[in-house]
Amino acid sequence: MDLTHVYQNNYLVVTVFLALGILLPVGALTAGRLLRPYKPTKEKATTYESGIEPFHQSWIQFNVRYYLFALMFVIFDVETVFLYPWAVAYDHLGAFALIEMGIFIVMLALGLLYAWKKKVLKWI
Amino acid sequence: MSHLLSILLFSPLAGIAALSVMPSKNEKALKLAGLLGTLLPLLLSIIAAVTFDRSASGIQLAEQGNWLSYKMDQAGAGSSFAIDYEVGVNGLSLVLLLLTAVISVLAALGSWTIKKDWKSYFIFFLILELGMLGVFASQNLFLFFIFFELTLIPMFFLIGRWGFADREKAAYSFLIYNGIGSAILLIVFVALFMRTGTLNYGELAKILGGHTDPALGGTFRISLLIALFVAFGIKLPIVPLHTWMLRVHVQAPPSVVMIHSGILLKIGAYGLFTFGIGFFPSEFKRMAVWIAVLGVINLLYGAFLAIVQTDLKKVLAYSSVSHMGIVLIGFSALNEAGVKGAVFQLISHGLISALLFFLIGVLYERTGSSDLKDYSGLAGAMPVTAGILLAGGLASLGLPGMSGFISEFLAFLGLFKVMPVIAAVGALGIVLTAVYILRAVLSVTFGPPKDAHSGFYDLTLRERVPAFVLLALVLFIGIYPGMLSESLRTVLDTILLGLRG
Amino acid sequence: MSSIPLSVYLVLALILFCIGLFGALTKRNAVIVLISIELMLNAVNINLVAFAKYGAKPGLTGQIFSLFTITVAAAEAAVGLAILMALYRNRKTVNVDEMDIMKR
Amino acid sequence: MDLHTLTSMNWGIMAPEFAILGTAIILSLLDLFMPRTQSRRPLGILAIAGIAAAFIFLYLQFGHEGASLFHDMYRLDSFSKAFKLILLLGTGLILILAYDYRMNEEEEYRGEFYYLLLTALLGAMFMASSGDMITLFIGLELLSLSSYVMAGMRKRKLESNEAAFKYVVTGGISTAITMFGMSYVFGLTGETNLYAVGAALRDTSILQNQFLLVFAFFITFAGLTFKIASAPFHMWAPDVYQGSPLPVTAFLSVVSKTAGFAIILRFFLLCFSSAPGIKGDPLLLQVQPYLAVLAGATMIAGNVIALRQRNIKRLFAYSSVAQAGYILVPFVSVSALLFETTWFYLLAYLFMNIGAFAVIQEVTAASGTNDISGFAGLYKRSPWLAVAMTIFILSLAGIPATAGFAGKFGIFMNALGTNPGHYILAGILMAGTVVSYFYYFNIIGQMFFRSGQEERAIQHKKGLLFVTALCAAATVFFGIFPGTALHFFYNEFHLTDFFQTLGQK
Amino acid sequence: MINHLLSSPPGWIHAAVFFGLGACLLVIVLGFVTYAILAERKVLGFMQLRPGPNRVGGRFGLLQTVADVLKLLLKEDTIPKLADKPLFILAPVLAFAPAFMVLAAIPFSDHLKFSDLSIGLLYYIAISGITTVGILMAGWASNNKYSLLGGMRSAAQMISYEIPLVISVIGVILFSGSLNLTDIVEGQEKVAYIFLSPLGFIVFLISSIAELNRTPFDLPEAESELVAGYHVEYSGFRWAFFMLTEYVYLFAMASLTTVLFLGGWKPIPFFGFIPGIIWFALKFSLIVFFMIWVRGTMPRLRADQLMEFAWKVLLPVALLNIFVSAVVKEIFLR
Repeated sequence: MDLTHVYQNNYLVVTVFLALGILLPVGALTAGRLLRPYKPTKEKATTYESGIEPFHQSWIQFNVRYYLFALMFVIFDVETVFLYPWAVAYDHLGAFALIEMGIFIVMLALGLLYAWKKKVLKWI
Repeated sequence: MSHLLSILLFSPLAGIAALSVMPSKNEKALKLAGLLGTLLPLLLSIIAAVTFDRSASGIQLAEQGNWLSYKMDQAGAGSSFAIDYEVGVNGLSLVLLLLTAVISVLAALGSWTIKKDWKSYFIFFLILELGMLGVFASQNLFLFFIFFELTLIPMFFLIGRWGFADREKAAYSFLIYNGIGSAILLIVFVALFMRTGTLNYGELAKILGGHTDPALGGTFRISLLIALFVAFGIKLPIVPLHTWMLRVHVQAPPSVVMIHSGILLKIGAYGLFTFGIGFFPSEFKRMAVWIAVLGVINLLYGAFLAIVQTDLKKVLAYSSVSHMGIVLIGFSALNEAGVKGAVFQLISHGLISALLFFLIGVLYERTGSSDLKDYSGLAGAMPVTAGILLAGGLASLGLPGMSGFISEFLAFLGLFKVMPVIAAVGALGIVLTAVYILRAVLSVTFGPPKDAHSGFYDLTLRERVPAFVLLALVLFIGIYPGMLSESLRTVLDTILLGLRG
Repeated sequence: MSSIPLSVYLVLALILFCIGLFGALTKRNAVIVLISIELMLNAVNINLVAFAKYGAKPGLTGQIFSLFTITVAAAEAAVGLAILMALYRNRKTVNVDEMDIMKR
Repeated sequence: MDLHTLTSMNWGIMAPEFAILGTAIILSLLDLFMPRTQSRRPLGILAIAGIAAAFIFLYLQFGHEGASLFHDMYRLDSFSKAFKLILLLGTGLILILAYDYRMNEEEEYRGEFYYLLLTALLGAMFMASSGDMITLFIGLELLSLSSYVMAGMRKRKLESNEAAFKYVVTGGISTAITMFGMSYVFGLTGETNLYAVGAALRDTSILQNQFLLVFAFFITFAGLTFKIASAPFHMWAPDVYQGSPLPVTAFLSVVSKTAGFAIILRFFLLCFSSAPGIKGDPLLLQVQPYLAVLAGATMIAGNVIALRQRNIKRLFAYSSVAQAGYILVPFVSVSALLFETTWFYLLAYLFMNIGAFAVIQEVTAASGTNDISGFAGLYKRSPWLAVAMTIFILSLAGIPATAGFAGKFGIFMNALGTNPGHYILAGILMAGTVVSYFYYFNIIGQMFFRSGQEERAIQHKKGLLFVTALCAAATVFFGIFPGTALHFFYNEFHLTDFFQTLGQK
Repeated sequence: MINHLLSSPPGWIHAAVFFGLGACLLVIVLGFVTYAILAERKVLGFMQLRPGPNRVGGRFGLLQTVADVLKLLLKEDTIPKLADKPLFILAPVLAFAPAFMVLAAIPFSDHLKFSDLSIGLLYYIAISGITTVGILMAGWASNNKYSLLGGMRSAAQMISYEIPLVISVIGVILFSGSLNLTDIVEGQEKVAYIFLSPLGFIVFLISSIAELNRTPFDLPEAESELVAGYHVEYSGFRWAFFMLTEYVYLFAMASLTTVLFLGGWKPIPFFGFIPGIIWFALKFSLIVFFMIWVRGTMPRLRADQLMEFAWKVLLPVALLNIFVSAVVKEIFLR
């Protein structure tokens, strides 16, 4: 089973890359720990706020806009899930699929238009 | 095929239609319209009675029409479950129809005492009459059930809206108890329908009498019969299930109680007779002893409690319980005399209790009370009323020459033949009946007259009509029972045939 | 590195599903509840994809089905979060236990 | 598939759906481009027009023989037509309710409400006419997602927020459960087409996975019961019903529920009709006792808890839970009368429940409270409204001469028509009905026996009045002549095509 | 060689070989980063008429970056007291690992590639998304207002630009009919997709710059507003990893652009004698140079312009591009 092997090897490569991607920071930081000085003072451990004393809690409530963009992202990103297979299989599907996708994208565009008109896309 | 019966059945609709377009403030006209609305069915039922052939057996004035059908099998030709519109009368139901029509008219006259919302009162009243007529006229379980339930709703409103102080509670307990009853009834009906494929009385009796189908085995039958017994037992009422009825008797307006006690209670007995004995004669026979015991308990329990009541309405309420015991006793005898007695008791009690409650309505209007103490010595101020009350009481306790006597006599006669011991115990009830009736009636009519009574006027003309008509009917049946028994004969024959076979 | 049997995927999905269900039913933080629901839906996806590969009739259907599930899950999360935001504005809490005004 | 296939397909069979979809899109665009301050109510009329158009298309399809698109992914069969009739009718009436509903400060979102309602309807219609798990699921979710948003429509009202959130969470959980079950059904058969699934389950090789199959059945069923708000997933109903705007409540309790029954019937009857159970008997027969317990529990829970409710919407929530229990009974017993009786009951339920909600809307708007005491003295304030409400309540309680009774009678026939009959279930049904008298008649008592503080006559809104009158008339008509509806059903819907795959026509 | 390796049954030896090769790539990438930073500084200096780094390591400051790295290695590492320590430590790793992982999918020439994933493009997009989490985590864990805001902005920006980025490549997928990056390159045998889908290319390029957080889209690190964005509190080598991530992504993105639009290792007609890897390197360098060039010339956008540009301009254009591509395909590739 040639294809199976390619398949498995591919992911073996991915795993190896993941391991390397983790190993490098870990290794470098461990090396750094051995090399760098360590002289903690109280001032060093304070939160940086352009030199003045930190005030208030900094884990604060975000502007709601961030959520809205996150929601928009989720929706549009998931819609691309349909676009990719469609694009890949386009050769086999033909014009019919194009019209279908046209409908789909018009729907998406309607969604975008909706968000636009509802001022979701406005930043601050 | 003439449509006489259907026209009779739905004739109250004419009154309803007329009432609903009338202005709601015009008291006189509304009352008159209500009365006329009840007169129409009476007229038609008299015509029906005239055309009725007493000698012929079976269903007369029958009508049939397609109503709805469920196809069991989509392909088309397969079997279907059809529910037809089937009405018709036999001797018993004709008499009960007449009774309904008569008492309705008289109760409408009795409704003159109603103080508010006459329009909706009479509409509900006529719906109630429609339901009662339908119950007796239908020849189909589905139709029976619809009309049976149809009586429930107007009664609920009539009690809850126009009753006395504790009316809402009475209305709810009426509703719930009867709701349970009809719920059980529905299960029985549907079960029968699904097993036999028909809802027609006659066909059902035939199929159930056949004893061939294993699907209709003994357990099935006996459980259905018990279910029927409970369902109609609530309506009748049989002793542990009677509490709602007391509330209704006490709280409902007297004119409504006339109907309730005069007819609605009879529906229970009618059902038990037509379905219980009619469909399951042999099972009924097996249960006869228990039914007799229950009947005696009803009789004695009602009588004992009636003795100690101080409220006239309660006395009469318990007397109704007691008298329904006699119906049960008659049925349990399962011989000609017994069943005949029971059926006679239905009619006679219908008339008597309607009469007595009409009088209570009159008295309540004068005195604003129904306590026996407040009445004492009424004979001075209202001699006619007192006289009729006495007569009614005597009829109720079974004085010979009045309708009560015949029915009680026949019922006990029947029971003595089959279960002498139980009958002997039950006979005690008759004595007790005399005690409570006389105690109540005498304390109303005689005794030291009260000053407050001096201003009272006796029965007006409008009040005299119901009182005298009812009393006359009571006397008529008492003196000439053959009139009644003749029309009942074929029905009884059929039933007794079923019992033997 | 032999191929992994179907049952392993199914068990994994079942475990994931149960964790999600547990979380959705017991957690107080509304966001975590929503995340738990996503977890349950992802368990479904694992099932579908595993069945598509090793099931009765290997094919693409299961994967396509899972695409739809993913989409719907996303839409559901979006709606859920949007509603949660509206709720937070009025109630100032995301604690599920405190959402009880209709019980009082 | 090329352009030729595209044009050769009979898209006309989807005409009702297209009408709804088109209206929804037009509405959303109009709503977007209308000035903020302008009233959105004309959109409501447009939405009603859209539904009317869909209705006409549906009516034209009545003569049409069964057809399908994409290998039964979309089916035009009698079943779908019958259910779509109810769905369209219900949504049309609810739109009229919505048109007269006052949202106060949320008036600006009214436009959204209209087209969300239409998309929800679209989802429901797809649920009714799909023969494939994927499209069933998509329809289900389209309905659910739109309903979630609609429930939270009054976004400045905490009640509405909470209702929507609870709805989302419970809905999400149940979706996940349904899907989990469906994934097993898919896995065991390798098919998503319900007919293919049914055929695959007929295979004896499935026997080695019978426990998995039973598991799949139960878990899918449990998930789908959410939509119809039956036990064990009924807990959301009271809160959501209470918190949602009234037309949404009506929608949830009628249209959404009808769609839920459509999907349950379609999915389970097609998939599992021939599936073997554990050792011997067919699965559908084996699970009957458990389903009966569910149905019984639903009836008991709905009716008993409803007794304690003072809030009218909550009361109707529990009442509709109980009603769901009633409608489940035919599904439990699977007798030959299953379809017509379920359909008839749903039709009756449509009229009586929407009518009741119309009255509730009128009364709560006039009295400003959702408490039952708002009904006190209604007879004095508006006799006809009280009479109409009485009719609806009598029908819900199953009193004869109303459509509710005829429906319930059919359900009884189902329960007792099989051999052996489900006597216990019928008993519970009856007991539940009697218990329901308490709370139903309590409302009647309030209307007729009590007197409220307010004595002024209620100002009627025309639309509401129309809905009330229509529903009352229909309730009575189908109560007295149930035969007409049944006749119509038998004439127009030959359910023989339900169990057949349909070619692309 | 790799092709042979890929098609033989997997085992531990394979793992070891891959590990070795991966390590080689890592070294190359690190080398690239070292000199890309230098190049950037040099080019920018050149554009601004100044020499740029020129002292350390010979004539052109060749060892400047090496010295910087060493300095960072030796710098004290502080973690704020109020920070969420585990997340603070985890964040750089989470940001870096995906950056390196995406390289596994990219074919540098027809022989020089690591994996031959059939969904290579999807893989790239999916894995690269994880970095956002790392950045968000860094911003959150620091418990600092600047970093939190920077992290949030960064995340918002990255997800916003991911949409046009993802949609703009649909044209390419349409032409090639595959998500495999090798197949995509093979599909450009005759003509590079940049010519077939110029619209897609432009959207892609702009989005990729934004994805890389580079000027003019470097708002998350806007010094004037947010000090240093999400990594305010990071110092020493932890900070270095964020920088490393950015430049590794530069490498990856430039490679991806080359593969998707510029025809990868495919030569320009008549220049087929030059090896593919050289072509790849040339095209790749062009992209990198372009990125640096942009940085030297364009001013930074305002925050609101930035977000609205993604949604209101790029996304519609990207959606349009799908149809344009489909039409182009119907006309030219049928």
